[in-house]
Amino acid sequence: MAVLGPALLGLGALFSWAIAGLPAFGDYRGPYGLVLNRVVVPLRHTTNVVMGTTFDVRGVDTMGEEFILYAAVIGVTLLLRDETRSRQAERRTRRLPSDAVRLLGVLMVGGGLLVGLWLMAFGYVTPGGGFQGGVLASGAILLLYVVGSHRDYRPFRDAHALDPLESLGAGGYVVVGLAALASGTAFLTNLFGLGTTGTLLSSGSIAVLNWASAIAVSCAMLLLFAEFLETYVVPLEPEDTAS
Amino acid sequence: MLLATTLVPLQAVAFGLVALGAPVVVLTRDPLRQALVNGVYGISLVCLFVVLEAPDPALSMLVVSGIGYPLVILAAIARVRGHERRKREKER
Amino acid sequence: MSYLPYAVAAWICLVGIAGVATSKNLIHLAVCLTVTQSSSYVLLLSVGYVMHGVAPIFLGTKLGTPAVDPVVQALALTDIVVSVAVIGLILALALDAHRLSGTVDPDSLADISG
Amino acid sequence: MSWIPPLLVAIPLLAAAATAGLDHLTPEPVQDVLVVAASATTTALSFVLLWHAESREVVHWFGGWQPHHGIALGIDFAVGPLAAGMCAVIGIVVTLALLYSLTFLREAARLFDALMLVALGAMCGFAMSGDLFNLFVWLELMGVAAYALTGFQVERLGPVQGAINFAITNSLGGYLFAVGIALLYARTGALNLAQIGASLSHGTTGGLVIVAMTLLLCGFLVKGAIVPFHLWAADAYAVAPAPVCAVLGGVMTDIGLIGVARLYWTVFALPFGRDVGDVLLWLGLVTAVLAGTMAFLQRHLKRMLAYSVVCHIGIMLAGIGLLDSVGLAGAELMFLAHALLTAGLFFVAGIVHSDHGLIDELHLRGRGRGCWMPAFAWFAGSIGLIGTPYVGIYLGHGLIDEGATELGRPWVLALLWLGSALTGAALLRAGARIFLGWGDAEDSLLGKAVEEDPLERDVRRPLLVGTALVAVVLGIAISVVPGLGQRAQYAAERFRDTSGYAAQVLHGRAMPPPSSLPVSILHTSLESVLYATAASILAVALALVGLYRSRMPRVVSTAAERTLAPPVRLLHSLHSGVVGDYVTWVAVGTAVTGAAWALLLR
Repeated sequence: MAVLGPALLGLGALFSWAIAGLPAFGDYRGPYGLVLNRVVVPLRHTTNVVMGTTFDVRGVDTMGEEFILYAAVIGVTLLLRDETRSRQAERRTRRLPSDAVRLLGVLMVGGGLLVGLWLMAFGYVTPGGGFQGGVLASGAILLLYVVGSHRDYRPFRDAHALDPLESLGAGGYVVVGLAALASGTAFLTNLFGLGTTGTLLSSGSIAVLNWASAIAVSCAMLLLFAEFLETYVVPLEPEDTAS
Repeated sequence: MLLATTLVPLQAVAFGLVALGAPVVVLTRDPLRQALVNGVYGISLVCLFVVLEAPDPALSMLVVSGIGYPLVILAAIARVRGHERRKREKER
Repeated sequence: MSYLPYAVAAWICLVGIAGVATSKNLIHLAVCLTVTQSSSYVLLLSVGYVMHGVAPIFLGTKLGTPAVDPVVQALALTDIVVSVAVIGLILALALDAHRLSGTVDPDSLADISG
Repeated sequence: MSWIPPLLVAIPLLAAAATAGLDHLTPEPVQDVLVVAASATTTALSFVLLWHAESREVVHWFGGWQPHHGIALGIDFAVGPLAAGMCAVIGIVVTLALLYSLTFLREAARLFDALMLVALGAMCGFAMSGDLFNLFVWLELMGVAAYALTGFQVERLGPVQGAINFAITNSLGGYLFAVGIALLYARTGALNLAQIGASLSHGTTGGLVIVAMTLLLCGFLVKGAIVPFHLWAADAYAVAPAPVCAVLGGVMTDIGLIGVARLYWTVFALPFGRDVGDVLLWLGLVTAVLAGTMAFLQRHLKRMLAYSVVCHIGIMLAGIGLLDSVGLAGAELMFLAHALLTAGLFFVAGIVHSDHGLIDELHLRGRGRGCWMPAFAWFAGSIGLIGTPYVGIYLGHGLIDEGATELGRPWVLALLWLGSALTGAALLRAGARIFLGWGDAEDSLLGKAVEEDPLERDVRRPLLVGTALVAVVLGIAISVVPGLGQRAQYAAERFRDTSGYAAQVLHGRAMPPPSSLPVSILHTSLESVLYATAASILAVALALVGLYRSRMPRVVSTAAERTLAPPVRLLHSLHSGVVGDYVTWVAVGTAVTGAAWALLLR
């Protein structure tokens, strides 16, 4: 397409015109962020204002976000259903890697899970949170498949165990919101005791929502990988990586 | 203060890395190589987020570009090649 | 320095669009799409940055110390999740296309499916 | 009553989670009931909400984060009669589509239903949200659901390819939107629409705001399939299952226009004036005429309907672009009628497809003889979409005419009516060929034959026909519902009251309740009646020409061939199906629109 170049030039001109009007880098004048930095910690007893924003002040955005991931996983399951069916027949069981590799793998699995759980747990105190922890944990669990034999991975492949759990996470988020609504306050109002700032027993519903999204994300990522990782051996074989 | 003054050049470097990384990712036409380059680009984004005092986005960018993208992309490449290999075998 | 960050973001966006428009492989195209989207995180975090500000996490640092904007960070988090969802879907579609037509080249796809 | 708005999102999403999570665990019938009940409840609640929103704006602050001193902390749903009405229509169409798919799509039904419900929740959230980034979240959510639904029939290449083009172009639009958000946030430090508008109302605007507006509105126009962002629509709607097409074409495309209107009247109305509207008006006119022509050149039924959707979206955008209450009210009423009629027509196309396994107008010639119910639904729907006086979209179209004449732009009327006449001609031609067996068996202008993909399904036909009839009849009746026109105009007034909205949202100052609205059928100007009649006659004439071109005197027909063939070939070639071209056109459209606004506004 010959018009692409001019179009991009035009866009570039527009962008530079906009940039000329932006405040200089590093001189953010708020008010939104500045106000939140001041009020969220005292009002919500969470030391991580970003998580306070994600799960409380702008909690409904995050609800939408969870469902974006949820819908994407459903969509991928829907789109790859023929793939999976056609593939059931010819699944090659792969040779097991050496013990050293497996030991290393197991260690990494343990480490990954640990860090993942830590990120989930302390998300609203220090950097981290449900999403980061969830992805990391799911990745760690997947290592089981890479290092272990095919069988270790089966429970994740046939998703009947994961689907309900994922739905529990995503639906749980909505339920927390509805609980607040039912108690006569606004949707997603922070209900539970706020606890003492800087500890795990702080921030009320934020903790609950954080765990809900952690569950949802972990399962979602596992299902996503499960759909894609039917026979994830091929690129490890030399004649492929060579091509 | 000291930290802040040392931060500015770091930020400049990080922005430069990202600015260089993007075209490299786009111009790498072979998907497998591109996946690797994209990982590096992701790491440069992580560094940028860190020096922009954004640990949470940095963490999620880290897990996404370290676990999320590679797994799906590599798996997709693997399957595409699997299809092609099986086609070749059928032809033989 | 004062406008470099925004210029970088704009540059990434244009490069990504060019990559998407000229891509000959759907997997490559999906990655280019994520590059395009990364421009929005860079821009968000840049506009929210406060010179000499600390991260908006008040464990140890006492309240009231100048910190960077937490809102843009929350938005960037959501944005990143969106990008994962979208790349997953597009790659799944690419696999279907390859299964049905034996190619991941958008042009020849268009010819085949008419 | 401020507890209703969140429910319109929460109920569908929760039901989606339940139905997908309880798959394999609960029996089919329970699941079906759950899904339809959730959708129906949402619809009913949105009618209740509409009732209350008539008197005063219903505002819900999530998490109880009320604004302080005009600074919004949380996210709000601010619902006026217009937004509530949109939710009601969305609910009706989705419920009908779910009923239709009860027998139409049994395979992987749970996942399908879950995605439909997610789309429903996302669309309602989008219609009600008062927060810029929250709009983006709902936009992406409905997109993600829609991409997968479009590619539902994974055993065919067509759907997969249509879904790919749909997903890539719309994601790109979303990312442009995100960049726009960042720019506007950098300028105002706010995400709440009312607050952004307030902070833009004083001080100079300049290039930043113009560019931000370009990116944001173009993001919505991609979703709204406005020329030149429309190319994905035909590919996607031609291949998606009929009930999905009904939802996408009936309501999800139009959603983009709600976004445009919302953004303009909350944020950009104060800093910029008319000129924003003129660009939108022109985009709408081009879209209406071009898409009408494209519709006339199709032989694939659903592709034809896709272009008819784009054409009517163009007319609605023109109505919004007039920037006055009459035009906006016209767009609302057109949305109501168009959503239901389009859904009905897509339903009929699905019935024909499952009856004969064909979707190509010429292949289907005469196959539909004797099935009167679908025939009736099809013709009624087509006439409703032309807007014959007091039928279907007529009232809305008439109001748009009024607005245009008030602004001294009478030529707008001719173009708009030409667009809907072309679309109507295409639909009538197809109906006459299929259900009456009229016309020639070949037509060179219509491009190459569609390769058919028969769908072998044991459908419960009465249910399908029933839903189609319900949709069409409701759509036809819109123009003669007593009092609807006046209420639409009042809703438009409220929607356009920027300062009132801001006062309500940021400071909780309620708007004055309306004086009681009359309950009578709105009468339109004489010239709309004339134009509408002319358009209907023109449509019939064009349809006959399309059917019997070969019987015209040879001189005329050959001359017509010679003159028409090159532009037609050009049009066909522009809609290439290559996603790279589509992306390029998105870039071109954004650049051009931005340039136009840059010249007009600075």
